[in-house]
Amino acid sequence: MSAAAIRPEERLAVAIARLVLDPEAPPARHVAIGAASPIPAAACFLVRALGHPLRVSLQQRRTANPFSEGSRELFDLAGQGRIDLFFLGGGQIDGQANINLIGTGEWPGREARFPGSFGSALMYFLTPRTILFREEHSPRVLVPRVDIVSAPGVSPPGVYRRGTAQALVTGRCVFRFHPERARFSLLSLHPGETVESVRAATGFDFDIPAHVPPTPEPTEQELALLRGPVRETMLEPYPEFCARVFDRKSAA
Amino acid sequence: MSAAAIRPEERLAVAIARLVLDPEAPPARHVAIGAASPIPAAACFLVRALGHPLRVSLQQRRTANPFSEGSRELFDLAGQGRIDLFFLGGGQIDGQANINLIGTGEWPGREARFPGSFGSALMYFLTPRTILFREEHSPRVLVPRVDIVSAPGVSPPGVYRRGTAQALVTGRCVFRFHPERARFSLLSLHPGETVESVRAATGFDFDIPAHVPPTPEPTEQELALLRGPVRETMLEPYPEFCARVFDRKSAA
Amino acid sequence: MTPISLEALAAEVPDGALVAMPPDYSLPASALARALVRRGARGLRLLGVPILGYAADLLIGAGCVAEVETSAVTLGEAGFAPRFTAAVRAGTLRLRDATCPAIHTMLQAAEKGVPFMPLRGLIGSDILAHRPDWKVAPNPFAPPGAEDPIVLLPALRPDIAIFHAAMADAEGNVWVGRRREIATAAHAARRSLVTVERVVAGNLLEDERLAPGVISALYVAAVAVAERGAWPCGLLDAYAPDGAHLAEYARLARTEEGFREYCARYVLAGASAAAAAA
Amino acid sequence: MTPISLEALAAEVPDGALVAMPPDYSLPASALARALVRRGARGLRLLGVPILGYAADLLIGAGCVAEVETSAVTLGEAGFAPRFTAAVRAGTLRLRDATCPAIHTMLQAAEKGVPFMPLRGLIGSDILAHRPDWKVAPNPFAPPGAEDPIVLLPALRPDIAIFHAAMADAEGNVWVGRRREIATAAHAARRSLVTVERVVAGNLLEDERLAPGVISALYVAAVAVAERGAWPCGLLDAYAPDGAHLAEYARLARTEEGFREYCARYVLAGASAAAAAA
Repeated sequence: MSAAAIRPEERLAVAIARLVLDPEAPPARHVAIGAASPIPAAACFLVRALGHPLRVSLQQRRTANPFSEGSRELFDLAGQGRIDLFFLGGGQIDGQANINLIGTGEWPGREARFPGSFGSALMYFLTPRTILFREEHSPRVLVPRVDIVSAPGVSPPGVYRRGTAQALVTGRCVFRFHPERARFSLLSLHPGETVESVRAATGFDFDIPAHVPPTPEPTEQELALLRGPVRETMLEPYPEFCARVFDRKSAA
Repeated sequence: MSAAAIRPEERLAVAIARLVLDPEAPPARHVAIGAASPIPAAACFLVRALGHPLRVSLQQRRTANPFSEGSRELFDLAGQGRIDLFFLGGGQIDGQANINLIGTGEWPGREARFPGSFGSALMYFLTPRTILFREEHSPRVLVPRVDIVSAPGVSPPGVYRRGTAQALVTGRCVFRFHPERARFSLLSLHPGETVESVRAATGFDFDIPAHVPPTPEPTEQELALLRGPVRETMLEPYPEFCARVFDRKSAA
Repeated sequence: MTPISLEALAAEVPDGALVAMPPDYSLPASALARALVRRGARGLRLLGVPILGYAADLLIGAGCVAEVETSAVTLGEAGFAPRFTAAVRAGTLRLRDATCPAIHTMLQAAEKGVPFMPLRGLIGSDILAHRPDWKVAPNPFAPPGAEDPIVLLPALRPDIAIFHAAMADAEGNVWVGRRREIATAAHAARRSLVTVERVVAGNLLEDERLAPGVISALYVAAVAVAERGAWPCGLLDAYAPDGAHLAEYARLARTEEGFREYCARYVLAGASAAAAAA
Repeated sequence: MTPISLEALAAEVPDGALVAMPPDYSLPASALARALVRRGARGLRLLGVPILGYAADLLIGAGCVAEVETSAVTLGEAGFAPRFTAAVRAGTLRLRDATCPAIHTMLQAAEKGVPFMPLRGLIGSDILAHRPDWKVAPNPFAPPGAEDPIVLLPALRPDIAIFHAAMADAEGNVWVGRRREIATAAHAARRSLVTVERVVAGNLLEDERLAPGVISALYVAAVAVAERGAWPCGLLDAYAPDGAHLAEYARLARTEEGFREYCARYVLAGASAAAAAA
């Protein structure tokens, strides 16, 4: 296994872990992760495995979940300022970091209906940092303007808001978000991508620095941790992901 | 024991039980009772023993209490309209049914400080019926105007309120309360009392009907129930009261 | 409290009722939803606490539902909820989108008997734009001169809460464990109709270890025993979801015909079984 | 999370802190209150959740307290709280009277991170008249033309919540059983300092039976073991109150001298014991 090629999921987990550890961002002591987010979970467990103190709360586990007030505790924790970092995705994401989890076409998704907003319309406001994550990087997903706003990327002055997107991680690249101008800039390119290929796959306009580095490759240490302790931790909450990515099934 | 003289506490419990069963009052399906109210508790257990369906929730029992949301559940239940009847007392009670649980003299009780308002400032508003109960019937307690209003007896139109006092039961008599004119009227006199003796012991003015009957004596059945099943039910939550009134100690 | 039959419990849900129900990962009343399909319930208004799943998709597909208020409808690992998705695209469902903490807040307001509660977030979202029943007002506690608009949400009192609990006792208390949001829904609702795995002797509220996970009989109108009543979803640590069955449902329910086939096989079949048992 | 000593826990409460604490019938941190007297805490602002008892009276008598916000102070069966009563009459205590549900509401607002919450009742009470920090506003959801004034209460975030729990686990989770209002106080407070009867192995949140009564380590800053730490009050079903001792306290604390005698015998004596153990 150790000699195996780096899988895209491993690359993404490492890219996210580096964003979590970004020293310029507000400190992350506690991160909450949704049920459908194995790659962000792997990233956070990797941060922990690297020796950084980080509390990781997985939502929606039927048993042994970290909450004792049911599903409202996550939102109360965010309200209290006890969640530093959250992950959000979107059926559509636009260049101002607006996200759409509701649907396309006429309200409430007459063209294509997505499941719904979940808690995004609160979490995006009350969490100091949000990392947007969506593997599919196409003009269908990354649009000039979302059809429906589940949660806005920025808010006018006077509207209570503790934070915005820090970055958007996709299968092609990492964008950094700049709330002061409500625009993304290209931070790094995954292997095989160019500024042009990303531009062609992106429906929204974004800033391009003079030099765009490649997304750093996972180190040997990171890979070893991912395939060792992180995999073990992931096995129970994310069995299907582990089977697919780490070729490892739960004994249960 | 069965031939024993009727104790004042038994008389009061029976008088309260009859108020609980008053067919003119809104129906009482659920009554909540504070820790310091053994006589109202006995009255409510008597109503049950007489065959009427009545749920009796005793607050503040350290164990085996009926609540699973801690001490806020009582107030939430009242808010939901799930408590039909509550009992309140007062360091002072005045002729408009205002109650004072805070203290006398200057705010917040510079002359004599009582423990405090507890939940009265909500419960008195949200419970369809309140029975006021205070054994001491003296001009010190029943005053023309309370020094401090913990909870008002009536509220102006437009202020959300579901009910008021139904009656005031003391060691001397029963008063009925008339919210439309914010006054008490004398309903019945306990043995040994007269209109004059009650008037002399009462600091506030009240209405006196042409005929004031005696408070009905407990029946044989009521006494038998009080001294039998009611006593057994009371033993655990109110051991000291049972020892004093029923000459019965818990085995524990 | 004497348990009644599952079919009798379903009969306690009147057509048109506003019914609060939990999603698949919580305490889903799957068996009761199937009984509601069998009884031909109509015009139900479903409230997700705070989202919905299999049971709601089934009721929607069977034509029992007029309106849905929720923060999402999903089958989790099995993907989108097909009958819900189809109904939204067809425009045959009145849909009120919310966000999870807004539903918790509206139920907590009803639980406390207050007419409304505030909530942060939401401003600038199209969810808010489509909720004329929600208001935005200045925070009355903001420092002088500050704007600070905040959303005010009205109390939401469901007619009925339905859910599947691990156990009931002889008094009608039910044990839901750490799913406190379901306790809040039960407190907020006028009546709760509960299926349970089993009935135990004694009084759960007198056991200090179990009491914190109890919803008092005060809130419970009726109880029916439904073993594995959450199936094909899981229940706490009692049993895991039946992922294969949920995937089969998701596949079949992609079409009207497939959904009818599913119902014939797994829902209506229960009718004769239930009738035989009654 | 490694438990610290009781004296170290008391050192975590800075002078002047706003300290939320439970009353005698709940989860009173009696041992920690005695340790605070020994450490000579000053200027504490106590918040009753929702009332106060022995521990608060002790701290007031020992001069540790500048301000009290509560719905009552009482020793229950043992009668009025003598040092509180004396301090109010002497005017040496800043006192903010509240009503139980108002304290629950203000803590729930802080728990949810909203700036305020409404509450019914209170209008026409002198409690409201003496709370310039509370507001009355028209209910924004009232029917057009209706008055419907309603009280708005600001969120109240204690600096510290202190209480005595039945147990802690190796992670720092603590079990408080059905006393959910103490969980709310812990959620609302910036930090919780908890004494426990004992520390158990494993993780309480992984036991579905016990999890509903747990306050997560997320909220817990430090834990100290204090066997019979609620004494002379009782703790859930673990032990009953020591009525004789509370009566003795009530009798002695009627006077300054008697209170000093009580402290010498029952509070300060603990100092040498604690020092010897440290």
